[in-house]
Amino acid sequence: MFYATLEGLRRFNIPHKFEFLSIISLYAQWIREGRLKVDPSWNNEGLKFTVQDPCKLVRQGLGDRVADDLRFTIKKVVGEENFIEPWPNRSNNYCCGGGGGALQSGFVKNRRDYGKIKFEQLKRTGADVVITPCHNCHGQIMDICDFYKGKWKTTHLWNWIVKALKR
Amino acid sequence: MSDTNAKITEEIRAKARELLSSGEIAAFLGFTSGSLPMTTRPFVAKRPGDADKLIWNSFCVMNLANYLPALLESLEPPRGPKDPPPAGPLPKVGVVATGCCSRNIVVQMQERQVDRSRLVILGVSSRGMVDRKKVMAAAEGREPLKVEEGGHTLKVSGRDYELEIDRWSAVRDNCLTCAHNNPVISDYLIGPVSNRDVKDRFAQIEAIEAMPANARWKWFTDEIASCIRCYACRNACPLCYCPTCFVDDSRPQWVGKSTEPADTALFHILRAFHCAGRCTDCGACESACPMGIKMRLFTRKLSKDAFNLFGAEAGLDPQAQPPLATYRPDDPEEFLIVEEKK
Amino acid sequence: MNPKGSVLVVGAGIAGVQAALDLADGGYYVHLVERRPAIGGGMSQLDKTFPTNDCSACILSPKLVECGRHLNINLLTLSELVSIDGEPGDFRAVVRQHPRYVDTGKCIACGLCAEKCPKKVKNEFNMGLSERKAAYLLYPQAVPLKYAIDSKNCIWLNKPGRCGACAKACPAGAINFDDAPKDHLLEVGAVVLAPGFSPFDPSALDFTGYGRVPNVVTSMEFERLLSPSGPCLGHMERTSDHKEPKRIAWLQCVGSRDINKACHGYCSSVCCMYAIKQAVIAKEHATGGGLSAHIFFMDMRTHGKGFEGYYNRAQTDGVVFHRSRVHSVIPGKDDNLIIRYADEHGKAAEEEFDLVVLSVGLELNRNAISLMDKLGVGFDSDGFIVTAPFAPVSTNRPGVFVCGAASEPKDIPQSVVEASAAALEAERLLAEARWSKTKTKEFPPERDVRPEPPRIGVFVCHCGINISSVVDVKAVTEYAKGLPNVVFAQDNLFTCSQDTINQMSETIRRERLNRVVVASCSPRTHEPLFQETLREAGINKYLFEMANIRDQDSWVHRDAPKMATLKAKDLVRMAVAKVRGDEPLPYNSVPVTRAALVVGAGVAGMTAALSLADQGFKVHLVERKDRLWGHARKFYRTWQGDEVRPYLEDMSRAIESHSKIELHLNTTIEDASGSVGQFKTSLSDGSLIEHGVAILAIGGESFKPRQGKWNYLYGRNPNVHTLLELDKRFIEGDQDLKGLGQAVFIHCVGSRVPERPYCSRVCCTHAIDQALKLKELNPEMDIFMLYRDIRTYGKRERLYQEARGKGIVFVRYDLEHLPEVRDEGGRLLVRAHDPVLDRYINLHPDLLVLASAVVPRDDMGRLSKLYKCAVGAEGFLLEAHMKLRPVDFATEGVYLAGLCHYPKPIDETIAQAKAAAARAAIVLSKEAVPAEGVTAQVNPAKCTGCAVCTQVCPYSAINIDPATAKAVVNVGLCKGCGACVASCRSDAASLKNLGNEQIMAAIEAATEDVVIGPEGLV
Amino acid sequence: MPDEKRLDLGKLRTKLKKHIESAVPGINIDYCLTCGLCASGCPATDIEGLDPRKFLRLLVLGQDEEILKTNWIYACTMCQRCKYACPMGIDVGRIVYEIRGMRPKEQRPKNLQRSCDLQKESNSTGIPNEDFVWVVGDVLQEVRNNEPGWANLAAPIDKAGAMYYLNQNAKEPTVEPEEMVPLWKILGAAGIDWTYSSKWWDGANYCLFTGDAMDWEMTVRRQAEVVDGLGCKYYINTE
Amino acid sequence: MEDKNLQSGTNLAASPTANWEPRIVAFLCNWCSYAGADLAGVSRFQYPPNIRIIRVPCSGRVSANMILDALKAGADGVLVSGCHPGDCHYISGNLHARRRFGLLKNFLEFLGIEPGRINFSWVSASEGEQFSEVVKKVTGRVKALGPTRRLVKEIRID
Repeated sequence: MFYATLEGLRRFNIPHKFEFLSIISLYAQWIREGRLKVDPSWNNEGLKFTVQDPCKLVRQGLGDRVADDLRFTIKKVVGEENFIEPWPNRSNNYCCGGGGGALQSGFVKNRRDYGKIKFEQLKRTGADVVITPCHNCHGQIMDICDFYKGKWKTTHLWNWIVKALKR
Repeated sequence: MSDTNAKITEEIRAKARELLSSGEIAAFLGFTSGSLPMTTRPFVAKRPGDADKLIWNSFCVMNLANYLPALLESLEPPRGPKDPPPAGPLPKVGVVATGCCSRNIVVQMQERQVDRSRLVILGVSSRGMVDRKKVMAAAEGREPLKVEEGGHTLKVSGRDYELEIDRWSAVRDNCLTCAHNNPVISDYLIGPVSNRDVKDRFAQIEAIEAMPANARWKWFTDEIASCIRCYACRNACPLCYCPTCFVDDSRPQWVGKSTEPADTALFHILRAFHCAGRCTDCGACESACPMGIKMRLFTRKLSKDAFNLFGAEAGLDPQAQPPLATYRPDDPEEFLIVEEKK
Repeated sequence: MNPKGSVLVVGAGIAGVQAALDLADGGYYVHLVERRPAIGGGMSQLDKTFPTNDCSACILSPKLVECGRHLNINLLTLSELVSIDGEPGDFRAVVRQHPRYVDTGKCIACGLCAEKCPKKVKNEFNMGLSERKAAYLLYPQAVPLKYAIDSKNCIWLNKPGRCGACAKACPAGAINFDDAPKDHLLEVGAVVLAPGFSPFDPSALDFTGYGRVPNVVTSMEFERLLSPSGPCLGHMERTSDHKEPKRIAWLQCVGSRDINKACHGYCSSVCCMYAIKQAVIAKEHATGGGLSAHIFFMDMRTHGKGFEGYYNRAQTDGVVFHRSRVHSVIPGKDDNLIIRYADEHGKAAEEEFDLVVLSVGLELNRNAISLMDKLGVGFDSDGFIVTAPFAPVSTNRPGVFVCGAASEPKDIPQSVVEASAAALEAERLLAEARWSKTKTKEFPPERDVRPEPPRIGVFVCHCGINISSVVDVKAVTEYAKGLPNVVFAQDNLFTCSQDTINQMSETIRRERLNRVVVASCSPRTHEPLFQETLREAGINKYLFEMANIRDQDSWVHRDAPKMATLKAKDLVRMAVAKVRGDEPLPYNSVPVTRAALVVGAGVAGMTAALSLADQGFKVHLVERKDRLWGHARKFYRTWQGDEVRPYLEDMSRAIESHSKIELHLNTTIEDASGSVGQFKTSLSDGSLIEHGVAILAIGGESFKPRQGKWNYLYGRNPNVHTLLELDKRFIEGDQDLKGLGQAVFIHCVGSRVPERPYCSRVCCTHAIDQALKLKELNPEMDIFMLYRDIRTYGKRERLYQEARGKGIVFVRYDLEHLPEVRDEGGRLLVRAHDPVLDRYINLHPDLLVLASAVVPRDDMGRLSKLYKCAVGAEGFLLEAHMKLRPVDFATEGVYLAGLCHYPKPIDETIAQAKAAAARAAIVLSKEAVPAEGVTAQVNPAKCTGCAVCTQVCPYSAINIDPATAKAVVNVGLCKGCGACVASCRSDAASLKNLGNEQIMAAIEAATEDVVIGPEGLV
Repeated sequence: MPDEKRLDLGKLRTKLKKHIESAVPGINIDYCLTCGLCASGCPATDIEGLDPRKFLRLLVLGQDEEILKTNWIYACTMCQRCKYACPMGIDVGRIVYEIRGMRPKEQRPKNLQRSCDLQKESNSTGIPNEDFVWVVGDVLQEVRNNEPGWANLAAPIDKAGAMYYLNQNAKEPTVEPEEMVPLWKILGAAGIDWTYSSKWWDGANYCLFTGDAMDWEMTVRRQAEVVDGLGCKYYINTE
Repeated sequence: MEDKNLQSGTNLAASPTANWEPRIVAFLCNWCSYAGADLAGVSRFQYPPNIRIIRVPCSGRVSANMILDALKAGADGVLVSGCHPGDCHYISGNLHARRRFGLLKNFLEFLGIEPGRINFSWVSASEGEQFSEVVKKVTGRVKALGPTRRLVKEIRID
């Protein structure tokens, strides 16, 4: 969890010489720099994608800037026209209900009630794939997709980058 | 002379004589018999002795309120237009007043034409006055020489005929639909109180409203076609007291003098409109009209609308404001173009 | 130093315009500086205004036209203040006027430049929802009605030589590309700042969806969508697909009461009311199927006069009020919007709307911030100009005053009051220099035309091509020559231009004309201009009629030139027929007794008396009690924390020692008569006072809840006080308040209840200030406030936040869950209900304070009747116009201030008292006041004395003369409306120059050429 | 229906609120306007009968035991969406974190506390570090052999001096190791000089969610030491 | 002078309503409806050229005599327009007029005058387009009624 380390370093002012980054910012940076070449043409039959802005990364972490990097990367990977913006989004996004230890705390009914809104939100986009660049979101969104009989696949972002990778 | 009329006549005469002799009033305004059968004349008794000329029957069709302002003024000492009003109490006048007549006095009070403190009003509740023209019609044109009133009948006798007709069938149209038989203000009450309740007072009007527009126009133009512009209706009406009536005015000349149809129509429309919310439906205009024009229906329509739209009835409360001199925030607006389409 | 008799007013919104008019009418020359090409400010962008639902243009334009034409107001549009120095009474200001690139002397606002201009630009007047051209008129009824060229976007001005379409199209040759900025050095005695507000830009608040999601608009944008002069001509369409919205949501407090992302902790005071107004007006605009209007709020703040009634009516009209703020607006299907909200019991619900309006708050006008540094005027942490305690319109710099939204967000009536108050402060400073800088117009002696036969002159206008492009002006002129009594007829290119005006004056003298008809545009805008021309030509200005052959003929019958020409001939014939009957009318005026009567010596009365006396006017101050101070005697401190008593002491000392103030204590008003300029009032001490104006400052009382539902054991338990009783203990420094363990306040005691359906405006702030005072004495004290809506409007919100911060707990109640108060063995038990947790709570206060209502004094009706003024529905005095004339009565010469108008705190009472004084000074500063020329007259011969006319006259200007029992007109009061003439059956009453003969003549002329078929009456 | 249990606020005792106000300066709980904005925006509204507004209200009205007892603090994921738009900027999530921390360990949700305890030893799934190293090696080998073009794919561990340090969520090596491969390929394709660490490699941090400040601090401090130890210039937090 | 018939009102030859143009007399109150008419002009809302506007200070100034005189003089239609209730510059002018017009319209229609001959509306100073709509509506209705016959004084046969 991005926020855990970011806030931890700050709150307990832990001395460290490294700079703490998110892989999402780096994806975008490397694609911009051309170090990472991706080509969306694989997605010829127009598979539709949407994204989950993880609270710990976006709202509590790096904010709208990293959300834009996330979108930049996805569009480069799956094709701009195949990306559908979920609402609300970026720093104002709904929490998926998996974070904060919810997946581990065992209150399954509460967690799924919590996730109902996230399910409606993602269903509204009508996307075939929901990209969840966070483990908790991945677990939760996959669960509510099954529970509420959604039709999308829940994946990380790296699978698609690899798919679009040009060596 | 039916016995109720006789009793009322007697009481009126006694009261008039008593008021005149005590000097409380300087003159008493009532009715006396007319020269022709079924007619009466307004009559001013100045001396106690004259009281015996006063009569009361079913033919007192004129509205005495019409003569009050002139009578009151005639008793005042003469003064020029610029002179200050005379000091001290002015001579008072006694008057007989039925339901509609008393309401007209109230209208005159509202319009400051008459000072209530100078009136002694003898209230008589009317049993409905008889329409001479209806009796003549019943007599199929044969001239009636004598008409006697029974309890509920009229004995009409002419040179070679005699017939008895039901009194109620000859009562004037306005009295048939009168909702205020008893006087609204009076100092003394004479005769029995009447309590004729009347259903659908505006039936006549609703009948005409139901006719198609062209038929209504034909009814209106036919009705006033015979008008000879003699203005008897205006002169009999207590509401018409303007020094120069709009008909006689030349600067501005709203209406032409001739009997040209448009001028006559305009005369009747404007005369009726000027009575809107003030007319008590006393029928004096129709009784006075030599040509038998039913112009009462015009004022009746306006009274119906004034009542339905603004809840206003003429001459019931001296403090009330005439409907066209006031307003309510929620007055109806159906007449607007926009409103009409709803 | 001798002060200069001129004032600089910065900003020409409603506040600036009102201040300018009051100053100019009060004897001072005004330089009115406005940044935009036309005056009117924010109010000109409004469609309707609360609480009267007046159309904003209808009530604002007359003031703007008067301001634009005023002899003593120098209107400097497209201008800004560059620098200012000097001291009060003697300032030197430099004002830079930016180029308009249009010669205002020549421009006749025909609009051809805009029509031909190719460059389309976002129209900022319509909040960017529509487009305008680089050559543009700010809005259709702009004053001055002159076009301007927007140098940022004009093609020629950016690349000279290119385009220039407007210059080619302009018939009057008014375009001037070489126009350059001009600097004006103005010597003024005082400065009034009225820069106004800018609406809050919600783009930073992403959760509102503004600028990210379609169909989310700000309230100002929605106002334009509603307005008939707006982008969709009043058809209320939504921005994305121009469909008519069926479900609209208003979100309150966007950019106000928000110290998080919006950084505006204050309340903007007006958003609740304008949201309700927009909802009500939108419902009126909705065609078939109606409109569902929802307002999401946290406190419904309808604290002004007539506001609570407006709120209640909106509820019965079906506007839905949700007491829940909304987190986010998210897009739904086909451009609709989804709003999820939790009702007060925590149940979440989702609703779809097709339009969301953000009720954005108010900030100081962004352009004014640089202005403030130049003037050295301080502004507070919220960015508003700082005013001094007990001096609501004074800034920290002497001689510089402020009014309107620049000092605190406020509504239009309060801005208008402060504008007049600022005018008063300037007048008080420059009293000796009154009329020193103003100009007056001189007219030649008038020729008596009555004996002459009518010699009518007709001037037909081309108005460039605006008329002549449709109407055959030459033919109309030719036709006019043939009309009876017409001795001169001529057509002109621009009859209203300066040279043609002079030429007309010449013609009137040469041709010895005694009646004039001008066939051109609307008399509403140009009649005064031509009437002055007649006076300059030496004939009475009322011998004049106009034929409107532009706005009501050529402009509206473009594709029927033949019929339009025929109509023009008819209109000229009608005007000639009417002017033939015109007679010269006197320029009536009423002499003014230079003294004022002020009724009531509370804060309002004392302030008004001092404000007038300091300008040298004699003041009679009448007080029914035996001492001064009135209601304020019982007050401890203002919400800003300044103790009231010292202020009252200074003021009463000033009053008692003032040479111009004659104090009448223990005195009441017995009777009053007369009208503006010559009132006569008899007092209970036998004296008879003659005065020109009267200010009613009768004050109000605090409601004592002795019985009924609002009793709460008041009067039966010693620990139950009203606010003022607690203030008394503060004033006396009562120490055992310190020992209190718990205190409970109950708000809205007797206010906002069926028998008193208004909000007393002051009690929320007063109660919270007292709670803070108690916390000052003992920080450990528990304090609970039981409230219905906390209405700490404007900057008072800071107190509410401070109170919460100190742990004071606020618990809402409503009429269904009234608090219950019981006495359990001497100890108070208060049972309340917390709506958030939906649980009952028990409180055991040692002190229970009731925030009781402010009620009108019972003898208000009697006093107002004496001066023919009206009392409103709730028992307070009824002003002439709730929005734009808040201190005047309908009856001229009588003004009002203080609690008798409506409950208000001390600073607003002071402002209103100074405003009333400023309005009164307009009359007092003149020898005589002009009265209406076109008045009614009665022909005694035809009058029956039936008095119908007296019942329909709204100004009691026609009465029955007891001596002659005939109607007589009081020319001083008659406004010439003609109600008496229409109601008079006997044609006794007539209206000068608009009598029945003239109307008949006009009708005759209008139908003269109609041929009646032979069938005649069928 | 209002529950009959009447709150007696004769003496308002708000011990818990004062404690939180001292623990978190500037939290200004009292500023709450009960406007309901947080409740409208919070997915945890109307779960366990509470929502952010009611939660704050319980604090302000001193209902401390009810707060300490409610499981709503585990329905709220501390996502701070309420703070994001609250007019008074009140951080309900931060308060929930404090309340979670005040729960004795044994009363905390078993699984959550266990993940934190394991995290404090090595990683949140508890697999031994050697297994992690082994799994990485094994999966790497398999890819090199079977996937054309990825013969020289690298997944360095403990490579001192690498430019980027990459943490790794414990779930993948434990349950679905092949999910680690895509990121290796991406880093490889981009020619990034990176490394895992064999110690404290787990990116998850359940100690934050238990509300236990000391555990949270310890786990982050360990990671910082590892990254500095390897001398990496950047610490990449994985997806 | 152009051919009188073509240029003026009733065209005798053709059937009464073919290309006959009705003449409508309009009484507009100065503060609201006259201003609304001006705004219609400024905003270029076109409307039929049949009305002849007479400016009166207030709709309260319009008496029954004036409306009847217009009909008598040969106007095919009459329009009286004033401020919306509550907007009246003279406070109650339109409120008194409202009662007078209500009674008069009912009475004339009772007597057979065709509905649509006399028309009343409230138009405010900012309702330019509404004013043009009112004029179009009135002109259309009067045109449908055909030339005025009732109450017109037919002495002037030219």
